[in-house]
Amino acid sequence: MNRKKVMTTIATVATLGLLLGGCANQAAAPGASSAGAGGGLNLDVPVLTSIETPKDAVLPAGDGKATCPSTTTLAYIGAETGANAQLGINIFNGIQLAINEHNKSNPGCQVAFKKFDTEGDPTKATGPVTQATKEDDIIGVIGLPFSGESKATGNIFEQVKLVHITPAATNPGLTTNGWTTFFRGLGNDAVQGPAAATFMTKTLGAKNVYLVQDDSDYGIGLGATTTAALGTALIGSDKVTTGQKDFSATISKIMNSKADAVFYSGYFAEGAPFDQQLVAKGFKGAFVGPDGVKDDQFIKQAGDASANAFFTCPCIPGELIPSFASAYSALTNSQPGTYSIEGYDAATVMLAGIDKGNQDRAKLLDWVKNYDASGLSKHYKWDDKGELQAPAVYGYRVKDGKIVPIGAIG
Amino acid sequence: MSTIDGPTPLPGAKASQAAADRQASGNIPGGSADAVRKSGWFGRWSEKWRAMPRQKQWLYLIVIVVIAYLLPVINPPILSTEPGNDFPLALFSMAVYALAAVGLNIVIGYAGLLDLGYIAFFAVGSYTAAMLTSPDSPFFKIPYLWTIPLAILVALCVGVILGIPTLRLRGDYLAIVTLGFGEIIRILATLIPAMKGQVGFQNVGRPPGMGPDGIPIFANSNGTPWYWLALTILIIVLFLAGNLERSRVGRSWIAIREDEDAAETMGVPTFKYKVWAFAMGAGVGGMAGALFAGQVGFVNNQKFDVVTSIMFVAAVVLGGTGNKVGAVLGGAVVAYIPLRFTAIAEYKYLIFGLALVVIMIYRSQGLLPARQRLLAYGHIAYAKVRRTAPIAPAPVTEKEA
Amino acid sequence: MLSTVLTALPADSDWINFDVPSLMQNFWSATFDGLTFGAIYALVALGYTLVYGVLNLINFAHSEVFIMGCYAVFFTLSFLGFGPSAPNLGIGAIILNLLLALIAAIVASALTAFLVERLAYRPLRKRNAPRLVYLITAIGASFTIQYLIFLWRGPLPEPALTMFIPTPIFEVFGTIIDSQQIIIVVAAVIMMVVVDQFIRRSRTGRGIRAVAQDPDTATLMGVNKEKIIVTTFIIGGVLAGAAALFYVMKIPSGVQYNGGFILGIKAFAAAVLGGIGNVRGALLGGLLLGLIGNYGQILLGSSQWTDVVAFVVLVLVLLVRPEGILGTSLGRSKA
Amino acid sequence: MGAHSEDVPVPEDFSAAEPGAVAVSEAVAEAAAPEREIDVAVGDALVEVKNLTIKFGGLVALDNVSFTIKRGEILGLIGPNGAGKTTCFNAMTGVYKPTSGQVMLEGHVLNGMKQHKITRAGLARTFQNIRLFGEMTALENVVVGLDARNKTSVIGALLRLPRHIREEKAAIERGMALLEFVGIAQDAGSLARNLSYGSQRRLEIARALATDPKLLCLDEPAAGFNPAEKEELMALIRTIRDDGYTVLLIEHDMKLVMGVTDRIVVLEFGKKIADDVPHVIREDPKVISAYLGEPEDDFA
Repeated sequence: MNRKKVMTTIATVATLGLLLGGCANQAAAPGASSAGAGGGLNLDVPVLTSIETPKDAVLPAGDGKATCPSTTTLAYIGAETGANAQLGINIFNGIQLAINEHNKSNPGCQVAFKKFDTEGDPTKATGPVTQATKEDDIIGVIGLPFSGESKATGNIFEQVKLVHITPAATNPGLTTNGWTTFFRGLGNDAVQGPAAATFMTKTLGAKNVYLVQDDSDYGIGLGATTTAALGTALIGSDKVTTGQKDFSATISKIMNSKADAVFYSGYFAEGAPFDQQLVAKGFKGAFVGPDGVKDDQFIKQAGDASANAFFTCPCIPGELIPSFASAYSALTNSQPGTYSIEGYDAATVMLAGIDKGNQDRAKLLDWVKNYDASGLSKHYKWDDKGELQAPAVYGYRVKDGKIVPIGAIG
Repeated sequence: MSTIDGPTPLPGAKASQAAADRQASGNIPGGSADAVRKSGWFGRWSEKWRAMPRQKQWLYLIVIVVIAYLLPVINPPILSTEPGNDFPLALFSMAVYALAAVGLNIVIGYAGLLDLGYIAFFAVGSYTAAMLTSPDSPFFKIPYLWTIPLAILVALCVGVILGIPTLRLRGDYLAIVTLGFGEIIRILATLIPAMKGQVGFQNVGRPPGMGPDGIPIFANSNGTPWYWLALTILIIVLFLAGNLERSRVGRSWIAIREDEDAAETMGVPTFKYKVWAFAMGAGVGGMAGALFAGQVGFVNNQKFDVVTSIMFVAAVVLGGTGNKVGAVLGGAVVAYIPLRFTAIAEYKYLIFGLALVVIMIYRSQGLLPARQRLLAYGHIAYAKVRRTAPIAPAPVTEKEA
Repeated sequence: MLSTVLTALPADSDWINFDVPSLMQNFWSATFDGLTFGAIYALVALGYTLVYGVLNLINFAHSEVFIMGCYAVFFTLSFLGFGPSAPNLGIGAIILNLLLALIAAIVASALTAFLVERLAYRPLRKRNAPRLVYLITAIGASFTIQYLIFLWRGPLPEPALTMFIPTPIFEVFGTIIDSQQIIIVVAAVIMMVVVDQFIRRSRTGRGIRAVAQDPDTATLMGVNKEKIIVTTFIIGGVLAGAAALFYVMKIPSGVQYNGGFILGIKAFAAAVLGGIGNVRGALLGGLLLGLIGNYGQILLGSSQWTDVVAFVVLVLVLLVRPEGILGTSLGRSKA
Repeated sequence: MGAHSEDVPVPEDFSAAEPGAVAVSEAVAEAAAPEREIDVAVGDALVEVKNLTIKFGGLVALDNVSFTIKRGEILGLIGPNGAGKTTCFNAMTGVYKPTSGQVMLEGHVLNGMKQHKITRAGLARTFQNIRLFGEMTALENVVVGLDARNKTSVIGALLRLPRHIREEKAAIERGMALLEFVGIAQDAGSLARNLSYGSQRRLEIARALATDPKLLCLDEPAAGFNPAEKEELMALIRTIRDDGYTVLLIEHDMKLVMGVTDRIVVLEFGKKIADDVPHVIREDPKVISAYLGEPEDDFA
């Protein structure tokens, strides 16, 4: 039996050798250099190195003279664990930073911060949200990050008139429920989809775009607005499942379709292995993903394949705001992630309200409703449905293993 | 090969060996010493219970039920899931899990059919409620409370439809096929546009009634009325399950679980009763699903995954396979642990996993291993036996072993 | 309910349609991809089948045995300097490194399998627990391992690392077959053949078959049942370790705390499809499941169909052949 | 392997009561199955086995076997190991499908019927390797058999409709009567798996009787019994017959078979080689040669 095992091992090694021999003779890895690889595509989009922050941006520190009861509490409700925990962590770190800065400079107003875990699961969200609404000290909430859970719980906030600003949920339908307590701190998918389409066809010069969407609320919604905006540039589409790891069938369809760009409407958990397998099969075009894909994790998990990736995001590159980036990394030992600054800004809006004496739910809700000032990332003024009036979409790309901004794209 | 190897009749050498063992252990077949040794303090407790006069049993039961109803009001400090989770809502979750576990107990505990796709029926119930009450659905609408019986009916039919082809399989083959069907139902919810995948249905209906503050009594944030509704349904279902248990139907199920071939030979239409077990379980699961959909107020395809399905099985076995009260306990515990330990959110599933292993190793029969009673008037007969046979050393009848 | 949904549907009822041209166009690439993934399923399926054979137990924790192998591959290769970029090494060095990773994976998986058996199953055997209880401890063990990894490594997958860039080897029917596909399929099949022969011919293999057939008699005939059970778990672990290497090779970002769960279920389905308890059945079932899933998703136009098609086929097969395709059990297979 | 008669306080009672057993048991059977028509037409054919052939693959397990079982008799089915006794038995009770041939009960063909329907048609059996429902009490085991004649529906049980209540009460009464009849009434409340070996065998008979069969098939009911217990069993079987049941007995123990049966069918290699009353069978050279080499000193 031992002899047999040894023989098999030898056979396996021999086979491996034979096959790897073939690969070593090949030229450099496909996708290792993104420039010009896509035949006619303009993949070498210049990188943005700094953005202008609004001069009059409101900061959490305020004037340092605020007073408030020590029970005043803001809460984050959203994923702390579960598959999409990273997004939640990015957000509540941003909030924590804002509250820390506020409390440090306002000895008379120490705002407490509470976190409730929903795992990002709509069915698990009612418990924590109800609990938060029952705690009278909580006068404002940042959350919930995902569209599904926001949809499931919006009416609970509405019942008790508790204001909440979502720093990440982008489904356009959320603001059509007649909720008066829901505010969205970023542009929705109806803005992002067309921006992404224009980016692909104009900036990148893609002629044939293949669209792949996942089965999430987010992916489907964004997929629809992008499809509509792409028009004839769309040559095919496919759907994948949350949690899927093997994309070979989808990839063979893409390869046969001769697409020069792929838009993936979903999250990085599937987007990263998808791009990695796509490039491993020899795809030379561009991979474009929305904010759900834009994450450092994407680069980690897609490896070198991520060199062909571009992102669109209604989020502002927080890392380009030096004061924010350094304070954030001092707090968390990591760079700001997607939606960190949105969390920070949303908290700032509420902290500013508290500082101005709006220290119960009704007043704070009123404050947010009538808010009209710039945050670190953008100008915050909501319409009567709770949508931002002037959202911006930024483009990003992967360069030297990092996600870097390439400027506003719509 | 049946999945549940009930203690088989003892043939040949094993029989005499077992008989010798029994002699060695004091020659009290199924005697009290035996039982206590096997089931620890729970066993002693359940023995005391059996020994109680019926009036006293009722008294205790009423006290327990009243306490159960008062739980959300009392909100006992250590038990409470707050501040991480609203306690009445947590209780509601526990009641729904308990209800599902009681339903699954009919399938697994009574009939011995390992169903790993029970979530499918839960999902069917949820979707029935959602699609007939949510404004997002293109169907005709009916009041929410009507969807509960309808959910039972629809789930029951789905149970029969799925049961007829699959119940010809035995044991672990049945397990994987039901697991597959559970997945298929979930994926179909994604694929069929009318079921709206992850987009789901918002504003699922609720029972009527407005509070003084203009907020509906059955608002999805108001756990207490939901919990009372679920608890009431749970108690009714327990009664009905008890009726089934102590009847021809229950006996047929247990006979199938113990030895399917022998049951068939004794004139039990095994296939028919297996389908019935499947359908009954499905009906209860569908009802649990409809309740769940009503409270959450939002139904999409995310919750109905394999993991939840396996949680239900865990609830049944944890509580004590075949014991409906055990299933209630198991279901409540399985729902409770992750909700209770949200403060240490990262550890909750680890605690859950370890608890399953440890409990199963040290209490293989589950938390409440009491045996089901299968005769409506059995106590009369057994009492007669006790009277007429005083020679036997305290024959402990109809008790667990 | 389905039919009510279907008939009551508004205009968008074309959710199911058969895209035959697409299947024709992608048939061969779907075949080769399906075989590649099917080979991985098969290796994992063997672990289920062997344990089922001797213990009649669905070892739900086998998916965690597999994922521990994946982590071992990841750590070994990271330690050896592999990263997101393709390694700048000669063939010999790459082979050596992959072999080291393979050994590490095999050790990690086998050790996990051993520990699961020792800590979760053996105490139950001593207590003569009913079989359902094994299933629940298996699930408990699975959860425990998953969340231990979760606490240790966090919720996210480990960064990808590239073992080598797959290169086209030859072309069949206009479809390129690359080195990765060949390595995985060939190595997996060789391993399965070795295991098959091992079970059929070696002394331990005979012991395994004897225990599978009749544990009591086997014990009477002098077979050490406990030892055989441990050996079986370890063999399953070894194969899962090998599968882990190939899986990470194919899906570099698949190393995640819960990454084994779904694959485990598919592998178990493969084992049942082929005939659980049957070694050759596991191979056949794995490859078939890979193929069916791939054909199905292309034919029906979205990968969301993969599992639906796979499970429907499984059910249909079981209805015709309740014991699976090669339905004889491990114990009864010919020597 | 001897049974432990000290586990079973019953046999003593039973043997003591033996002279009067018939008289008592008639009343007992009356209680057990009151609706039952006492068959008066003793002697006409109850079961006819016609040209029964069973093949497993290439192996012919049963080759063109025919015999009849007359109403009110105890028919012994004997033969050396592997002669096809149990195969024949299984074909009659619907476990195997015959390759060709028929089994008829009172003129109705049983072939192809589901097992539980065959039972309800009036053919009940016990198992050679006891197959009781281990987690049920003795009484519950018997009531499962009685349920073959009950008609409560699932809805009826769920809502405790009157019929359910009536049937439940009757079942308890009849079940206890049957347990008394086989002599294990004291153990009514014990789990079947905790019963002594002898009591388990008796319980099997009671459970089969509970289905109110026209023909009771006993598959080696005395296996593992000591001579005293065999005596008691023979008495019990006779009592059952005297009570108006027809009995088919597969048995290895020649003494028991010769002592209790009215007629014997002998199988060898799947073929019937003899069919006659016991004392003729005893002298039949074919039967003797079939059994040669088998150390059955009772027989020689």
